[in-house]
Amino acid sequence: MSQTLLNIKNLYVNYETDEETVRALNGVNLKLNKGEMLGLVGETGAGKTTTALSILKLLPKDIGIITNGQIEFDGKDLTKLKEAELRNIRGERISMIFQDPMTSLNPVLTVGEQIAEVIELHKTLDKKQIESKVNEMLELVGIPAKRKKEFPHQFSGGMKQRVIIAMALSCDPELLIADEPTTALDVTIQAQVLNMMEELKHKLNTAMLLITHDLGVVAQICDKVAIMYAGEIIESGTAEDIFEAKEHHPYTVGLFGSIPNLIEKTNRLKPILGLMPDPTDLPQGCKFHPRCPQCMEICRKVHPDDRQTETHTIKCHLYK
Amino acid sequence: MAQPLIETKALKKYFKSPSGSLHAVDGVSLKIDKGQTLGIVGESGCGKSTLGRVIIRLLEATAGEVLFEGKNILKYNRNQMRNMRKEMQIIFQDPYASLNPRMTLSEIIAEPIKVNKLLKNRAEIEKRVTKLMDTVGLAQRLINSYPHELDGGRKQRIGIARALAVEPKFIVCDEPVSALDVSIQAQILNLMMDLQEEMGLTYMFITHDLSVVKHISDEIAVMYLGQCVEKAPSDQLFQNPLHPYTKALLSSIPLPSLKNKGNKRDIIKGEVTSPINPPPGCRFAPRCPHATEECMVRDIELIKAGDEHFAACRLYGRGFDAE
Amino acid sequence: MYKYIIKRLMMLIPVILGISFIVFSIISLTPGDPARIILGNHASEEAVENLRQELGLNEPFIKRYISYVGSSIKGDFGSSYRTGKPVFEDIFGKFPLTLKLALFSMLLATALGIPIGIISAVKRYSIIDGASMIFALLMTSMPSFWIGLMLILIFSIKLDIFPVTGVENIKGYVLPTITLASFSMAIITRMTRSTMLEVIRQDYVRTARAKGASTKRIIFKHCIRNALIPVVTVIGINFGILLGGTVITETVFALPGLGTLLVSAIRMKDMPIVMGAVIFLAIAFSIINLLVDLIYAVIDPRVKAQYSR
Amino acid sequence: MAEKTKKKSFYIAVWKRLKKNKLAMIGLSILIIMLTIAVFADIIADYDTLAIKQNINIRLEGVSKEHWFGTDSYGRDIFARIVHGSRISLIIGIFAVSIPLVIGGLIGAIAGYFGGLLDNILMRLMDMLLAIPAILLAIAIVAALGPGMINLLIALSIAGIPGYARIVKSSVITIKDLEFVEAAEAIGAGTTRILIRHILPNILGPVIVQATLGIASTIINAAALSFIGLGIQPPKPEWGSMLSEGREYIRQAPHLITFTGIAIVLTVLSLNLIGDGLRDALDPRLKD
Repeated sequence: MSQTLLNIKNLYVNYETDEETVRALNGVNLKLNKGEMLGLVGETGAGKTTTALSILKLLPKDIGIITNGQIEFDGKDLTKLKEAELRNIRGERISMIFQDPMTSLNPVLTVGEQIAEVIELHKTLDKKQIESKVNEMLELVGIPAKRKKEFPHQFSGGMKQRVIIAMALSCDPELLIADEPTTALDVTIQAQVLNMMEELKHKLNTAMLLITHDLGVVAQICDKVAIMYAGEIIESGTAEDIFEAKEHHPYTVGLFGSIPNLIEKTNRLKPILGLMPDPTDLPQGCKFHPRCPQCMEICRKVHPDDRQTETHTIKCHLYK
Repeated sequence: MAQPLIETKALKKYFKSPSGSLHAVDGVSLKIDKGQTLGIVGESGCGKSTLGRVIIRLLEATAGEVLFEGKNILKYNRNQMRNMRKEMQIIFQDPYASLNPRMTLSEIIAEPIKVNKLLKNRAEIEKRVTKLMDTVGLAQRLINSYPHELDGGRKQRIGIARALAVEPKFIVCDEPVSALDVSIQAQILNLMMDLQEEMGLTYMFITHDLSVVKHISDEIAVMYLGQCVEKAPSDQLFQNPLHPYTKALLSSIPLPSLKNKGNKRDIIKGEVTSPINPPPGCRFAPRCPHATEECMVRDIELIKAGDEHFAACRLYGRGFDAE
Repeated sequence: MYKYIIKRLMMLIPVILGISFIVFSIISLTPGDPARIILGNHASEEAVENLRQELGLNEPFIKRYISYVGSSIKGDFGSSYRTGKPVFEDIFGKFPLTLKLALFSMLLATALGIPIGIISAVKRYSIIDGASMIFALLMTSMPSFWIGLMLILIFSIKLDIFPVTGVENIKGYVLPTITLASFSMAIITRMTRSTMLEVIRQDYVRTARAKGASTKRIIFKHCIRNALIPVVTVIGINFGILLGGTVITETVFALPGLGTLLVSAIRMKDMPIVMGAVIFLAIAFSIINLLVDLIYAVIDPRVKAQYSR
Repeated sequence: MAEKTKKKSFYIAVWKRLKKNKLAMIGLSILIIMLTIAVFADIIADYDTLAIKQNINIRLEGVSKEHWFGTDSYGRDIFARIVHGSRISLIIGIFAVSIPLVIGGLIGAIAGYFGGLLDNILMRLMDMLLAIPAILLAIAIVAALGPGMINLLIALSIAGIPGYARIVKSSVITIKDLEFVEAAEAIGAGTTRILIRHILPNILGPVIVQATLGIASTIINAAALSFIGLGIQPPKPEWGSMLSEGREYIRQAPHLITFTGIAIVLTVLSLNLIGDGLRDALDPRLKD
């Protein structure tokens, strides 16, 4: 039986400013086992990045507030930890890769210095050992070690993302959170990076939370999938559950219907009508009901519960 | 054969840069028939957006011709060109940057009508704006909204309405759905296809997204470093890609299905080389698994490799067989 | 890099030529006859005419300018109409005081402005932040000469700590330096604070936090250098303001520097001195700007890469 | 049909945000008071009898009921002089900013929009002017032209041109590359229309901020020039020249410099507060 590494229970997060309160997460439940790759899928504003940032408590200071719920990592509730304790986890046990490789590296430090920093922070190694670890990490992601003396602006987007991955993996973390790691890259470069990540996963046995809007990326490398809408996980399961099972949340159906099919010729797409709800003013009942083609009376009033069958969970009144 | 609506002949656009001449578009010859959609696909820096802008003369070409209904519009003077603006329009990628933030929705849509003096009467203009909003699916209550009050999808609808306001025959669509979420993207794609059917529009659809381009295009041209490396009807290109770059591109797309999971994909190594003063020969040769010395000697033209299928690769057309 | 410095120094030549031409035309083409001013209202018409001849004032304007440029290239900036002393001597006699004053002020402004700006940004909305921002706002709103007068009133007249005028010892520099530095210090403080706040929001700072770095480490290792990049530009621009400001400050404290020399020369239409002083100040300003650009390259590797291209 | 959304002007939104900014509102109140004083100066204190007429019997008197701020070395009422001085300072501030703003703005817009050789020539010229610190340039010009209000205005205006040209140019360049300008070109809009209808409204905000802050620094510079004797000449009640006069009596009568100084500080401060507030209101992103 695989061991639970990360268990997010009923997580609520608000962004509170003077003018408004954005309800970003509304009861997120998410479980990730050791060594597993989970794809977290959703559109802009669904709350994917917020989920990731709450795990490491990197939410914008004083604005992003966890109002309820627990984030259990290896049995400990991260929401209760002090800043100093969290610092020991960040970078060492849980690492994070951000979306935009262009801005995620410090422009005035060499890439070698930036990789070395994370090792320095968490390992007691002497200078030489750190140097050789930096070399090793760069080679691991396919960059010649001699380039460590160069600055970020001398690297292409794909290469920068490799550096960031090297940085994230240099302390052998148990969990890697990757927020849209390939979205900013061209498709051939994306393929290179994805391949590399898959290989590394086999090599290092790191669990991974992959955040993306691209169902294709998820299909390629994830074992499990969770789909988010308006701050909730509306459907989750194994890759087979999501890509091959018959029963789905109507939003998932809409999401697949929106993607142009490369294999079969379709005349028109079947998109989801309407827009994402305003997160400062969410609808009653099921949050998807105003856009749902199968909306029932109950959907307008009652918030649906999860329906679980073995590995597959759907949050919808259609399934009881 | 009928005359194509738009045709380019050896079109070139070079930019000056501190380290030399940047060959953004380097000898592209294409044709688009009336009512058809030509998809232009390629990765960032391949010159696809520049090509679109050169064709409608938002940028001046360095060399070559652009024929609209058989006439070379690159020779047109200011006034003639101003008239041409009513025939060809453009829809932009960034729905935020492409709308003037200080103008309301109705002002933006009315602007082309006023600029081209299509209608004089204020009431008539307003009627036309209302009609255009209907056409692209914008609710009437939004008529006085500013762009920043609207979401990406609606902004893109404004962009489309603005382009349609002059009733053009040809529209360059420069990544019109790339900045949108997939569910909104689908709405906009459907709208664009409906409009094409109703109005007989001709599109040049520029994108980096292969699944989108396949969905909307009749014919597709693949670009790499300023050159068109392969051109074929949409289905043919996907079923039987010839150029090694096209093959690599297609196999790089992550498909949203588990069927190919675990299959080894052929992934090309390396990254796009510099477009500044490129050496002669096939631009893709430095990354190409099939490249020989011969590929680096001189530029390679598009060669007919099948019915309506063209590829700029030495492997085809001269007795070579693909693998 | 050396190539870049040489290129920049070469670019100084047209700038200096342009400036000299502008100043030359302003002074030559406006009413007022230097010969008449030198000799006074009672001198005879004949004497004035003779002097005009002697000074070459009857030549056409362009010819005069060209001959001025010609001789100044050879190092001869002419002699003062009034004293007859070579311009260079006059300027070199006065420049050290002005330069010292400007440098001391710049030092004071940066040494206080940058740390206060950083602290304000890090402790945003704290009492320290509020106080330093109000202080900075007041400093930008007070004319420097008035600050100088108030300082004299309080520290020289009432408390008798510093002299009202004179720079015989270092004490004499204290009040003029504060006076001159006040505006720049306020600007540098505000700029540092706002760029720091900008930098703190950057993605790479979030990356550093995700690595587990402490706030202190993030600020010192990741933020300050990046925040200084725009601040350095502001310091360069402020040096120009400081050089100009010396004219006013020297007047307030009655100090015999280049500024007072310039003002009196302008009043007397003493063309060679005015030309010399303005060109001197402009060269000083341009060289400081070049230095600023070089410091830029030290802080920002991207800029360095551009220079060595 | 659903009700149409009302057309809300962008500047109304800015004003709403500005209204929430307490400091800016304090600044605005001070400025309104100052402007009122300047407009009604003749009603508040008679120019000839109080501000100009000398009266040896009451020289250097301190604060009193008759003379709120005391009297100067010629026995003139300082309050009256400050009141009339506000007129001069504000007029110079406003004109010596609007004139270079228009000229510099035009130069900047042309250079920014057309680029190329024209841009090169214009901006090299501006660079030359910028190589001389503005106050020095103003000193040189005013000295050459001779003192006086008009000459001071000309000097400050010329000295201000290159700064505004630069600001406008850089804003035009950022806006010009945005796609909506390309869109305007694509629909066939001419250069003038693009500049006026599409570019100008988008750079107006930052330019207004710069102009507000510019008035503040111009008032200081004008006073500085008069202070060193190159601007407006006595007996005209100009703040800078009043301070220059007061300097000689700093030991006996410090009130000569305190009140006049406070008047300058308040005026300049109010403009700085409004400028800062406008900047935040125009770009709410900056605040958080």
